[in-house]
Amino acid sequence: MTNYNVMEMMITVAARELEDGATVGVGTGAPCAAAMLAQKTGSPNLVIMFEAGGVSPLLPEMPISVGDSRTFYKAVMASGMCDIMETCCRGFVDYTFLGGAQIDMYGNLNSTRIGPDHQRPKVRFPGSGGANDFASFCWRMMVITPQDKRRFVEKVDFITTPGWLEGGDSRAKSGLPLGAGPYKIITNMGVMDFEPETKRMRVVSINPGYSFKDIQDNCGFELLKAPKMAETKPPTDKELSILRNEVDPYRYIIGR
Amino acid sequence: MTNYNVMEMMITVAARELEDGATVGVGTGAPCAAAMLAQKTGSPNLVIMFEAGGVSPLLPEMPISVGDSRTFYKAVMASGMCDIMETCCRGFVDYTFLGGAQIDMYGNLNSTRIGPDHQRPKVRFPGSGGANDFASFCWRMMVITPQDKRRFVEKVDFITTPGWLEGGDSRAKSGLPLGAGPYKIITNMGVMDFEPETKRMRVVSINPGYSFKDIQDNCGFELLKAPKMAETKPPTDKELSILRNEVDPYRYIIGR
Amino acid sequence: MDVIEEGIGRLLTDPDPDNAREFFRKKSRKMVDKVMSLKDAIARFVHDGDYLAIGGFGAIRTPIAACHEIVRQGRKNMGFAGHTSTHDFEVLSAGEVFNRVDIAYIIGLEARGLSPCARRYMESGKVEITEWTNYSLAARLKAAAMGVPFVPTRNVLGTDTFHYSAGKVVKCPFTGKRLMLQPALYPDVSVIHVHEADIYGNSRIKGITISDLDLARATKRLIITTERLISNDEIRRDPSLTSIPFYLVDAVCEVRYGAYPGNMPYEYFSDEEHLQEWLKAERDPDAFKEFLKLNIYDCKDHAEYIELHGGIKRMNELRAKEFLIHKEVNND
Amino acid sequence: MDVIEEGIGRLLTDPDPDNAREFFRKKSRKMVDKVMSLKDAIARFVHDGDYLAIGGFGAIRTPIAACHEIVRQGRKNMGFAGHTSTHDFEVLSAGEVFNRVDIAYIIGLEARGLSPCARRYMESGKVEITEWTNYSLAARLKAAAMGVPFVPTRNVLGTDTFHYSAGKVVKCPFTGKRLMLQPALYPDVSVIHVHEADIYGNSRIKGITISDLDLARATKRLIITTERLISNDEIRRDPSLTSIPFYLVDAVCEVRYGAYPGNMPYEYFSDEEHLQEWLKAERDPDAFKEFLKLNIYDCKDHAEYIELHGGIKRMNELRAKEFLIHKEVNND
Repeated sequence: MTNYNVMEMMITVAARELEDGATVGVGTGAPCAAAMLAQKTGSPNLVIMFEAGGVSPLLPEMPISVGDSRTFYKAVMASGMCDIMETCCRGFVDYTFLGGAQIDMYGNLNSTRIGPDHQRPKVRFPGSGGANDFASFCWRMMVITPQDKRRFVEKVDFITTPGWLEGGDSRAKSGLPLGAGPYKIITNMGVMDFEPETKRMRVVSINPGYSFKDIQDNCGFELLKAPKMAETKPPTDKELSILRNEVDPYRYIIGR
Repeated sequence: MTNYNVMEMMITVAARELEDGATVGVGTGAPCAAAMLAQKTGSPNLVIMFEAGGVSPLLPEMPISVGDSRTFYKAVMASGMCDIMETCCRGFVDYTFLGGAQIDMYGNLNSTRIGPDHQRPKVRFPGSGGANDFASFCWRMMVITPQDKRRFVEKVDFITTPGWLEGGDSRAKSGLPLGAGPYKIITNMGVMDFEPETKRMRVVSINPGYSFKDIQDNCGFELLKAPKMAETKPPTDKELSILRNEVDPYRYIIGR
Repeated sequence: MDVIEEGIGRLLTDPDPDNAREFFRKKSRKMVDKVMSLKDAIARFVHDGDYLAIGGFGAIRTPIAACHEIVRQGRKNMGFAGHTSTHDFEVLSAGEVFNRVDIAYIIGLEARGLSPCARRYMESGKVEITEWTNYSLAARLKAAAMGVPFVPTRNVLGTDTFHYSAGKVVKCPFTGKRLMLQPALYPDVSVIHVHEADIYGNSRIKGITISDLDLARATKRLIITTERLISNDEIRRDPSLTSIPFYLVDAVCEVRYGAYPGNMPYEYFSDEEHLQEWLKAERDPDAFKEFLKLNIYDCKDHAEYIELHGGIKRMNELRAKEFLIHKEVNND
Repeated sequence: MDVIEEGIGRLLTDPDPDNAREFFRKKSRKMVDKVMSLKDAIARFVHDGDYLAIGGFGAIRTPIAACHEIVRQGRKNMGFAGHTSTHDFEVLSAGEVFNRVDIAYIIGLEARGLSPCARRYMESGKVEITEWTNYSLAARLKAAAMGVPFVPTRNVLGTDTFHYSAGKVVKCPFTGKRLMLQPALYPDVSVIHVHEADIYGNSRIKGITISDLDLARATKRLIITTERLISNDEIRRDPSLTSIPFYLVDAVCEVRYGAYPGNMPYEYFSDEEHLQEWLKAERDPDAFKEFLKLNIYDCKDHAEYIELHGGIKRMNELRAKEFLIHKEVNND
């Protein structure tokens, strides 16, 4: 725990979820770093897709926008938004990473507003962007986020992006594509997944230096425990070296 | 009537319908010749579109197919079928020319089959192709066809392509785009349009050398007469010269 | 969703996007070498009973080599998307490859006339048919490419084409207008002929794309035949030119003149004399058997067929015709 | 069509395809010279109260010059399509140009942070809002481009985004599945920035097209701003490269660096320092007024704005950054 920081830990944990030959729809920042790290470690055939149209670029550096030139630099295809989103909808995209101001126990995300009045919100956020679309279509949605009571809330002010909705089979009943949904929530303290029946969030892995209690204390709802909770493996020297020297040499994401 | 043939007459009559600045969806053969003649006479800004994707080519010769290389030779765009058909559906295309084995008094066309058994037809034809689509979407549908009792029938064996359906407001009620429909039927003997209320076919213009009776005798249903029936103006020397020397120098369409 | 009217035609494929998703979920996304012979590709990916779709526009950028190979390998009982299907339909009819067809345009070869062989087969009662239009089939592929069970359109309404289709009419909840719903068409397997592809299947098409971009996305398995292989570096040099990405593709076959005797835009024009030979030979069913033996069954591959019809010399003539070089060549 | 559920948001535009057809019927299809100054184009085609859409992706190939001109000319009470709208939204918010917005993504500038000005405006209660997602707005433009009143999609279902949208949920008559219907969005006027266009409006885009091909087809009036005019001969030399045909276009404006301070792929990278100046200036509303006076109201045109921020020298630096030439330039 001395030789890596929280962001490096989260990116590494996320990268390990991306097996070789998978497809992933990513945004800027940590998700993009995780995908790049995965490509340079165990998953050279990981296919990165950007919602604005870039497919499998040879990223020369971190993009600032999911549509900037870097997202289709030496790409195999520079396409458009409908093509990418519909590729997701057809079931071609395995993973996506999303975020939000709030998340609930079913993995529903809020990136729209705080406060009850929709036309005059207390705080207005950007809205869905492509988040609702990716979460609806991609098989496995993941979140990289700090563990924080104000983020992990009992009830989000606005469901911008679907998790397991009200749990159980409510997502399947909604009409969203079958079999897709939230998969892993990766925080600075641990990793959560969802109990298969109730679809409630549960801790599967705890980061070195933290306890289940730490995670629960920083969460606004009751967390379940997976039958077997592991200790999260910290980044290896090799992972750290690639992340620091090749993925994010200017430390835009992993910080200084 | 000595210095032009029937095909030259029909093509010239068709060409005159295409005003400058109009858009027309055409097939191979006479319609394409008519559009080319229009461009070289009064309508240099006529925009020709082919269903497979060619837009406004500088046609070097008659296409053999509505998708062959000629249909997008020095075109302004080489697009696709959905783009062209949806451009028609949005209301951008003014005219189209169609044909068929049978036509009825409402301009409905059959290019599917003869005989009552659909799964085992007496004669099977190609089917709609893009005809139903063009007739549904383009504002004014025209037909160039020989005047013949077996073609102009009381009831077509199969409505492949919509005319005014059962007449009156039946087309509007069907859900087809409002305001579009059959406009002119151009034959070797004359020109027909449709009575505005009943949508029944009526003779508006009779070719030199023919009478209303000739047309009626070669038609399997009762034709109406327009309030004023004109004599069709035969091709001028200029029109004939352009048609023969520039549009169809090898006389593929106009014959030898 | 209240259905006001529905066609009596049978829906020949499953429009359920979740079933398609389950298939696509398992399809490999690895960018690996997919180059193989056309023979192997057809053997591996085109099965008896499959629903087949063919790219291009009948005799334009159509994978005729693949159609020959399907006939040569004796595929039977297939479903088929007759989407402006002209010379491809003629070839596949000759092999009696399919027993059910979604029809938009079949039998005809546009200005060239009708195929006697295809017509006999379609009038035989051996083939189950459902009617559509060119745009309907294009829209059905688009719905599949979008991953939804249908898209609405405004054609077909009010006609017998609708009555014999498997479409449905509903009232639009926004406008009250009647709309035709075109059910998604996910073919089991498709073949598309392109100008250039890399070994992974990233493909470029020049000129009109017809319905091939949607077809590539709608189909469960996809064989690409290409005039020439190019490097992945060249693909990456200009990603704007790629219109079919590798993850859609199962096999890449380099087949020079793969659209012959059809027209390959920017490569070679159609061989109109040879297309007429087909139409003529079909008039007599016995003579046509001999014709098929010579042109398909006794040919090892497309290269042999090309040799039979003048080889490189003839291909160069068709190339000159395509580029309007030597006006006399155009004058046949 | 039985509606199971519907959003409570107001539909800000008319999805009726027959009304759109009547408009398009009257739109000129003549291939005539449409070149004019951006000032004239905005004056003629962008009116108070119109519903506006902007091409590109917020700060990528976005017609920022046109956004400035709209603010400079003081347009008000417009509707707006907030489809990954970032720097364009920031500029238009600064002018308080719109009073109703279809929201997919607004206020934010992706990794750069949130716009204080846009946020204040959106929290003021002055703007009526309806919620969507990026793909929803893309699909709504696609429906309009298809000339139909809606397309079905499988996103948005089950969320508050749906509840505050103007979409409807129906049951699919083919599969029984619940679907979201995205109503067609026909903007009154749109501006798209392209790499090359001829004087008639035939346009080429390099790199990702985002939603612009559908937007160009959906919008009633279309202003093209282009990095450079090219000849019609060059357009006709390779018609495969044209993605927006002339008949969609009302005005063609040559505006070099028209996407600045955004990124124009294959031309210049975004000016991240200047974009940060915007965000910083917005924190203090009074200081921001001065900033706007300097950067928009007192600038005659986009060329003056460019001069204010380093002119050709700065543009060359951004060009080097775009092409990854001189690594030190990238290191800021």
